[in-house]
Amino acid sequence: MTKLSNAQIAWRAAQDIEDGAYVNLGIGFPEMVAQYQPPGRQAIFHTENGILDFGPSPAVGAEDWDLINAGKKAVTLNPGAAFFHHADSFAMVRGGHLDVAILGAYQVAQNGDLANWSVGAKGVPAVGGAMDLVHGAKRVAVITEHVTKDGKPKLLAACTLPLTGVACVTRIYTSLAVIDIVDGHFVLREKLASLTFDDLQSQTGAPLHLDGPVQDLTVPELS
Amino acid sequence: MTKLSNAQIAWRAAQDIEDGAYVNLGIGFPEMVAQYQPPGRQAIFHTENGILDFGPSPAVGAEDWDLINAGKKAVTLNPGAAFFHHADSFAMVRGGHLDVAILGAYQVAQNGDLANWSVGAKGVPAVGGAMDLVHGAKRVAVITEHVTKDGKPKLLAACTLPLTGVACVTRIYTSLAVIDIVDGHFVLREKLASLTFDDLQSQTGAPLHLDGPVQDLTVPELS
Amino acid sequence: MDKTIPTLAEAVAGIGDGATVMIGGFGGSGAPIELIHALIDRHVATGHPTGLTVINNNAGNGHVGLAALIEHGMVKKLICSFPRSADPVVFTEMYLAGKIELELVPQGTLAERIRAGGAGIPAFYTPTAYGTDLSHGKKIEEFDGRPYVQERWLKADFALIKAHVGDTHGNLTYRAAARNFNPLMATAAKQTIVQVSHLVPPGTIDPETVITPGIFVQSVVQVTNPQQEEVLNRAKAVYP
Amino acid sequence: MDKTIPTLAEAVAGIGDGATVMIGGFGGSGAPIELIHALIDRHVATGHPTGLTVINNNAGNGHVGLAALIEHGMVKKLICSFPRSADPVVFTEMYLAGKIELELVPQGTLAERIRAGGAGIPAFYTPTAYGTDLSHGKKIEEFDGRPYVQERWLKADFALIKAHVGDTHGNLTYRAAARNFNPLMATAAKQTIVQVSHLVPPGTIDPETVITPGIFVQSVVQVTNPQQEEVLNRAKAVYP
Repeated sequence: MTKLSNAQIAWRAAQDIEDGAYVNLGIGFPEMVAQYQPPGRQAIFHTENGILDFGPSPAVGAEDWDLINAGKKAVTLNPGAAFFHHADSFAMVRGGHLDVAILGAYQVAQNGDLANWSVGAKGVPAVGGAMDLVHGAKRVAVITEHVTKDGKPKLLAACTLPLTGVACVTRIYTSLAVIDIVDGHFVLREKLASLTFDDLQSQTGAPLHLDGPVQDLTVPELS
Repeated sequence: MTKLSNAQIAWRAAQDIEDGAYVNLGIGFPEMVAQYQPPGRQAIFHTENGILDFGPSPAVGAEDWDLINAGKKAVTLNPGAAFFHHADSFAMVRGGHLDVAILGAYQVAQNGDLANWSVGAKGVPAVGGAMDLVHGAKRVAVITEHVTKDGKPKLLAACTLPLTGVACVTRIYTSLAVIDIVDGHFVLREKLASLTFDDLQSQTGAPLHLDGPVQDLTVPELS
Repeated sequence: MDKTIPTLAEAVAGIGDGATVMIGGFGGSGAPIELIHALIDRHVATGHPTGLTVINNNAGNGHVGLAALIEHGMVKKLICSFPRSADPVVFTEMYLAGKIELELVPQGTLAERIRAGGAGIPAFYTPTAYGTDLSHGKKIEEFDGRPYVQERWLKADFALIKAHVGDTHGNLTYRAAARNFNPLMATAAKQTIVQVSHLVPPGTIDPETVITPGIFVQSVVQVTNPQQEEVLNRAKAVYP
Repeated sequence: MDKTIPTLAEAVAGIGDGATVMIGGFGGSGAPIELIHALIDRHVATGHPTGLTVINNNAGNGHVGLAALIEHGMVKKLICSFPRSADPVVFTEMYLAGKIELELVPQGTLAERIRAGGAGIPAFYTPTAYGTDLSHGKKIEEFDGRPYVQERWLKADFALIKAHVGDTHGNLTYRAAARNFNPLMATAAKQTIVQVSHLVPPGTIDPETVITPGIFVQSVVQVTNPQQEEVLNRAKAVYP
């Protein structure tokens, strides 16, 4: 295996979510994490537009367009769901009530700075709830390709794109590795067995530190 | 008539409340205002502990102690009532959504300063919602005896007791007169016909100004 | 007391040129499509209102609702968090052509600023956007050793709101995630105009389940079977 | 996930000496009498907890509930808006004897400070108390030409809450004006412990009518037919 698929990255991130955790998944790729909860564990998913404990998408044709998630996709409800307005929703976010927020990233710096809202180019800027989500969840994790499409590192000494938040990310799940951010450093926890440390370091824009043994990053085959 | 009874002061204040107005009445004496709404007009009463559109007290023995007003008296509900929590309740207060708040007073100054929460002596201080109510209602009115029990003016050049709010009162209904506060002055609007201007001025701790004719303060006999 | 207004046209008649207008909804859910379209109708007929400042989470989608309001050139400035959508062509073209101003606000800060406007809180501190481009020029203060950004309240002249059940006193309930910004905006405008899918007499809504108490509402107009932006856009509708 | 705790004693077992404890209720309405009494029982049996800082609107009435907690010498400091009642003898005597500290906060500011604690807002500005003794030493800032007082958030280690219906996930509804501070305090404590009059399975409470979503709740204990402080005091009850 040379790198994980998006589904496999999402699967790995899902393994760290405890039963009963309150979780916000960023729109797009991070939404996949919900599909890979380990058997016997059930997280409660929050969407910033005002639902706690929503479930999977309904069948095509059965959508209720008043019942959508932050990505404007139709969803369903689990027993025990609740509706609330936007101020209460972001009280949950900013007030430290979410256990985990999992977001995508353009860049992550070794001090935990995150850039995921603007490529800094011309065009229409849009931020949504990302800047709120990075401050408040007890654990802010990122799932991402390890490098950009043209092979440049996304894990950097310092972000070059506009920041979403300062020193907010604590764990990064990439297509090659699982890396924690501790005291301003990238600390390698898991990597693909097929990669050497030096291979991984060469694709990472800041030093990878070791703090205890590095585990093999193993994931199942997923369609 | 040498002076109005509390019921008559409350009656006079009630005549200025428009149909459909949202009104908060301070606990104690101001609560009497609700009894004297003119026929054909119905104000909607707010109580800061989380009810809009409550009605009179229930019969003795029929009280529901979860259904009380800010004075901890049992109340009833009118059709169209709503419950809400304390932060939403004071959003109504501070956010300028109430049309009228009617409060009692120890002292009112000619600039509209109000003192009604502390006599400044030893003992247990208690403020409740008074300091919030004086900032927010579109119109803050006071109902009060014109002078203290020992004959000292309650309407003053400046309050000597601890303030509840600064420059917040706009109209005072007393046992002798109706007085507006305009540009830092007491402006006399109505007085008992039996009193001369000089009689009234001698019982008032700051100059009474005139701005147009002074009406007779006339109220019905009330038990 | 009866806050009902018989027609949509009358409900929006008071909105003048240059007004600041909060419009509820998150994408299409909770968007008061019929009130927005009534405003466009007035503009088509009279040339007014124009020069509006609109506060919404988004910038419209397709060619109906908020997108159509923008397309008709009625909006001078938009305050929002996420001006992208499946079909954002209207806003995108006007923005890139410099024909509309944008104030981009993080979504939670936008919600809290509106709540603050309604609650009489002129400013508050939030960790959101600290150290980012969206806090440039804003006051920073430290509390307990952590830096926070000072944000100001947002208020409006009008709020256009969509509710599910409403009574003649203006008490409201919402439906599912169509609640979103609607109850907040209802508190923060001088005139809150609500379209309700079901109009009922006072006393019909359980006082325990009222989400917006009537004190926040000035006008109620009934729109049975309201349109959904998502459905209109899937049908490639264009308004008018 | 099941947040229910079988007994009141277990529900309050984690509250240690010196803890800050928010207690819901406005006077007797919404006061979690049974949770308070369980805390007193523990103190009678073990001498703990003691040195508590309690946040409540009032200071108790008679000799039950909060008044009994104070009477047992368990409270070092009280943060409240209105420490008077029909029968305030317990607090009054301890306060005048210098045996309990009082932080007096205007009621709306108290509610907003607790909401801010739950919402991640470290400070906000309010017109309330400007120019009065209750804003002494607080920062003043002008907005749009008007002065406002800066107030800080309030948080707690524990909140003791009374709700009407609760499910095993901690979703809650309240009853009438017994709602008051309870939903706010639920958001502002590290551990929110709720006594519910009716415990139901998830899915029983309509998602539209949930007032406190379960995310704010850590422990739920069922107390059917809870006592009302007003009724106890009319019977001149003394706890224990």
